[in-house]
Amino acid sequence: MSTEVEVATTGIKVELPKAYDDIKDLIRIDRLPHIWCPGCGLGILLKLLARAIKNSGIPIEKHVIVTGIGCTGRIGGYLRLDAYHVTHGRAIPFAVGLKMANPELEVTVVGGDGDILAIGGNHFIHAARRNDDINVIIVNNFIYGMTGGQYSPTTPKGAKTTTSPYGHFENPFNVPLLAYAAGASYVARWSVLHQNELYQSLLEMFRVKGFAVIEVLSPCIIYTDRNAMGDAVDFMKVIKERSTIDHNANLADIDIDFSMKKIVLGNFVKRERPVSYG
Amino acid sequence: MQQSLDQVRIRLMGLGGHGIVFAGRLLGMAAAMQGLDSILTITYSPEQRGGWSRADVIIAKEMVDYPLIDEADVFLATTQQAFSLEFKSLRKGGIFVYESTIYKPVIPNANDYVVIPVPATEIAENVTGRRLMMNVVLVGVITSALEPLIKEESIINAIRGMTRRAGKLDTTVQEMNIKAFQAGLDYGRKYLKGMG
Amino acid sequence: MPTVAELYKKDLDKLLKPGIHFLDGNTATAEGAVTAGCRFYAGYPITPSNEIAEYMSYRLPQVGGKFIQMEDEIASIAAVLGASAAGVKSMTATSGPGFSLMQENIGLGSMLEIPAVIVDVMRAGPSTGIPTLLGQGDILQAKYGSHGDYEIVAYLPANPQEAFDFTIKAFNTAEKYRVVAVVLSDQLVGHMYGKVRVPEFDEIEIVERPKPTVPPDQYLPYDSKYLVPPMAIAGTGYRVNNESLTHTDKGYPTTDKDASFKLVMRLVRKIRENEKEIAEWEEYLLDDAEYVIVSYGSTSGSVRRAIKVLRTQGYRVGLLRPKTAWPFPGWVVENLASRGVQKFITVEVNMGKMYHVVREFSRGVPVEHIPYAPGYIPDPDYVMSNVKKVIEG
Amino acid sequence: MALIQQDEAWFMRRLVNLHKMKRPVGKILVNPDLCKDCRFCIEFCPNNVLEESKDVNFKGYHYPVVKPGKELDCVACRMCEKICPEFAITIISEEYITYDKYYGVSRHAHGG
Repeated sequence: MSTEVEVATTGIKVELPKAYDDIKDLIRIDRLPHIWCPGCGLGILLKLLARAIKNSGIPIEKHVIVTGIGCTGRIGGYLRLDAYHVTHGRAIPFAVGLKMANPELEVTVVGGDGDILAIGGNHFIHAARRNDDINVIIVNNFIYGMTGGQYSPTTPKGAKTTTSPYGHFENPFNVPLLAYAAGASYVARWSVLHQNELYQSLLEMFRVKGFAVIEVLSPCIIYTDRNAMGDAVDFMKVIKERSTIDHNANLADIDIDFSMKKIVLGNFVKRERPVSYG
Repeated sequence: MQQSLDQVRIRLMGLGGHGIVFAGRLLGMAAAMQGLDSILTITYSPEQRGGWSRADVIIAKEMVDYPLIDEADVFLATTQQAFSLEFKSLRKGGIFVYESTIYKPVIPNANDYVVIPVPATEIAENVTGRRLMMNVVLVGVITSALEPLIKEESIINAIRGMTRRAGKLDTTVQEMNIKAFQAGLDYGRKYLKGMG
Repeated sequence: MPTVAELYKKDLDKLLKPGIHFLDGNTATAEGAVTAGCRFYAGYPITPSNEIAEYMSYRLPQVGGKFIQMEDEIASIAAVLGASAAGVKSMTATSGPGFSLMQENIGLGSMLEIPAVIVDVMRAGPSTGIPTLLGQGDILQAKYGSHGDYEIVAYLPANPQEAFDFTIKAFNTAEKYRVVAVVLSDQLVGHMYGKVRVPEFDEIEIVERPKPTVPPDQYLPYDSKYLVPPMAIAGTGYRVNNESLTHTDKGYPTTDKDASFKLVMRLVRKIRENEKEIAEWEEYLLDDAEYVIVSYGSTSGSVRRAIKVLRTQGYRVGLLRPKTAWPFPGWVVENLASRGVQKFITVEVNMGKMYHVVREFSRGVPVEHIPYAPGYIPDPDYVMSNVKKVIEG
Repeated sequence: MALIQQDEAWFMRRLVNLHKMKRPVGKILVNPDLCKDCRFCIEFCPNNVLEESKDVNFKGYHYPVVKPGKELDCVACRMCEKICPEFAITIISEEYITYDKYYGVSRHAHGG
C-alpha cells in the first residue's frame, strides 16, 4: 500500500482509541487527525454519522456519501464508504443520479450551509420538490469557514464576517421552513451537542423514504471569533443554555437570529409524500 | 452552382398542419429504402401555430453533400403564402404542384414550368373520408412525376415503416394513407399522360 | 470486444432494428445512445437539442432506463456523472449556453474519471445567440472549457448516420478511457433527416469500462500503475473515496508534488498516448491537392460540393475532414504540410476555431480562415469564391 | 449504565445503602496526538475532572489530563468521549467503587 498518505497528512501513525472499536471499520484511521479546527463540531457529526450508518440496518457497502466543497465536504473522505467528493454545490444532483441509477443505494449528502443553500440552493429545493429519496445533512455553522469567514445564506443579520465588516444586512434562511415548504419528507434540526437526539434523527433519516433533511448546528471558531462570541466552548454553552426542544414548533417562528436568544430544535416534519421515482 | 447534376431537389411548403414534414419524410425514407441517399431539412416560420412550414428533400444516387436547397426541381405549395414566398426558388423547367381546391395561383411564365394542379383535399375526402390525408395524395402526385426514381412500393413500404414518437401508425391509418397515396399516384399518372 | 448482440440479449427486440431508417440527427443520436447501452439521461431543455431529451424520455423507459429533467444543466451533468458512478451508462444533451454551464463538472468527470457522454448540438453564439440556427463555435470550449489540465474526446458528426455511429463510438471511448466524451453535433445535423443504416447487432462492438479484479483491500481507485485504472462501482463493496481534489493513488487529497504531477500526467497521457487509436478523419481528393480545406460537421457537405466544382475548373483542392475534434489528427496536417501543400484553408461556422489548431500543426505552411457565422452553413458558392480568393491571393 | 434503573430510582432512594452502594470509576484514556485543545471535554465534564496538560503534543496543543487528586472522580458518564470531535478520548469503566470507599480514599488521599 502507498505510504504517501501519511506523509501528506501528519506523519504519525494513529491508532483509533478503543471507544471507537465499533466504527473502526468505517473510519479512515490513516487520515486522522482530521483537518478541522479545534472546536469544530464536524468531528462529532462524523462519529455519530459513522455509528448511525453502522446501526442503520442497511449493509455498509450500500451506503454512499456525497459531499461538495467546504469544511463539511471533507467528511466523506474520513468515512470508509463509497464516497464522492464533488464540485461545489453539486452534491445533491450527483446523489440524485446515483440513487436513480441504483435505487438499492442509501445515498447521503453532507454539506455546509454555503454548499447546499447558496451555490447548491436550487438543487436543494428541486430535490425536495421532487422528493428524491436521498438524505441531506446540512451542517450549519453560520459562515463560510474554509475560505476564511465570508457571510453565508444562514449568517444572521448583524453578524460581522470578512465580507460584512459593518455587520451583515441580509436576512438568513430559516432552513427547516425552507425544506418543509419545498416538499421534504423529513425535516429536523439538532446541534452537535444534542448527540442522542441527533443520533436517533440520523437513524430515522435512513428509514424515511423521501427527501430527508437534518440541519445540524455546529460551532465554528471562524464565526465566533469575528463576532466576539468567545470560542467554540462558549458557543456550545449558548446552545446548551438557550436551546429548547419542540417537535411541534411552528416552523415560521424558528429563525435563529444574531443574539441566539432562542434556538428551537426538534424533529419537525415527518410526512408521507410520493417519491419522485420507484 | 451545379447542384442539379446528380440529385433531385424537392421543396414542399404549406401551412403548419398540412402534413408537409410527413410528406417530406415519406419521400426521403422511400428514397433511402431504395438505396439512394436522401436528406430532409425542415424550416418553420417563427409562429408556434398557424405559420408556414417547409420541407426540403434532396435525393441523390451518391451521397448528398450540401444538405440545403438553393434551387428546386420540384416545388409543392399548398397555400398562396407558400407559393408567394418560394415559387421563385423553382428552376426553369421544374415541376410545380399545387393544391387546387385551396387556391389558384397566378403563375408568371407558366409555360416555363410543368404545372400540376391537384384537388388533393377533394381526392383525399373521396377516397378515405379524411381531408387531412391531402398531403399523402400530393406525395402520390410527386411520386408519379419522379417515377421510376421513386417507386410506388417504396412509398408504401415507407408508410408501413413510418414511426411516430408514440410508435407506429396504427394499421387502419396506414391503409388509409396507402389508399390516398395510390389515388394521388393515379391522378398524377393520368394528368402527366394527358400532358403528353 | 463484446457486441450488442451479446451484451443486450434480452433488449434486442427493443432496440432500433438493423436496416435502413430515415431519422433526424437528434433522434439518431438518441437511438445511437440506446444502442450503445445508455440507460440514464438527465437534461435540461434547450433548443436545438430538445428532440434528444424528448426522444429519450419516451425511449429509455422501454429499455429499462431512466430519464429525468433536472433543474438546470449543471444539475444534469452532475446527475449523469452520479449515475455513471453507479455503473449505468449515462448521457446528457445540450447546446452552447448549457454546455458552458456544464464545464466545471466536465472537469469533475475528468478528475473522478467517470465515463459520460455529452451531446452538444451547437448553435449560433455568443451568449444566447440564435437558438434555432447553427454555429460551430464550441470546438475549443469542448477541450479547454474547464479549468486545469485534462483531456476529453470529441466527435464531429456531419449527418444523421454519423450522429448515430459517433454516439456509439463516444460511449465506447468514454468507457474505455474513463473520460467524458462529447458529440459536437450542430443544429443542422440535429434537425436534418437522413438515411441511417443500423448495422447488424453482432457487428456493433461495445466497450465496457475496466472493472477491478482484485479484492477491495488491495484495490487502489487511482492506481498509477495503470494508464486507465479499473473503476469500482458504487455499492459493490470497494468503498473508495472518489476525490475531486488532487489525490493520491488511494484517493486521498494531497498537495504532494510528486503525487499531484503524477495524477495530472496520467489524466492527460491516457488520451494523448492513444490519440492515433482514437482520432478519425476523412480525406477527400487529397492525394494531389495543393490546397487543403479543413472543414467538419454539416459545413463539410458544402465544402465537398465546392471542391467538386472547383476541381472541374482545374483547382487542385481537397478536403480534410476531422471526425474527431479531440484528439485532433495533427499528424495528418503535419504530413500534408511536409508533402508540400501550398495552403490550408479552414471553413467553419465561426470566426476561427479549428483554424488555430491547424496552425499548430501546419509547420509554417500558411493557414487561412474563411470566416462565416450568420447562423447558417456557407453555401458552396460562398466557399468557392472565397477559396479562389485565397488561392489567387 | 446506571446501577439503578431509572424508574426504580425514587423507590430505591430510601432503601439504598449508601455505604455499600457502588458506582463506576472511569479511566480516561487520552490519545494526545489526536487532541487539538478545543476544551470541550474540560468544560463539559460534569465532575470537573479534566484540565489542560502542561506538556504539548506533537502539534503543539495542550491535551486534557486528569486533575491531580481527581483520579477517582470520573463516574464514566462518557460526556468527554462523546463530545470530543477528535476521536481522542476513551473512557474505560471496568472498576467500581463504593461511596464509602470513595469518600474514605478521597479523604485519605488528601491527608496523605
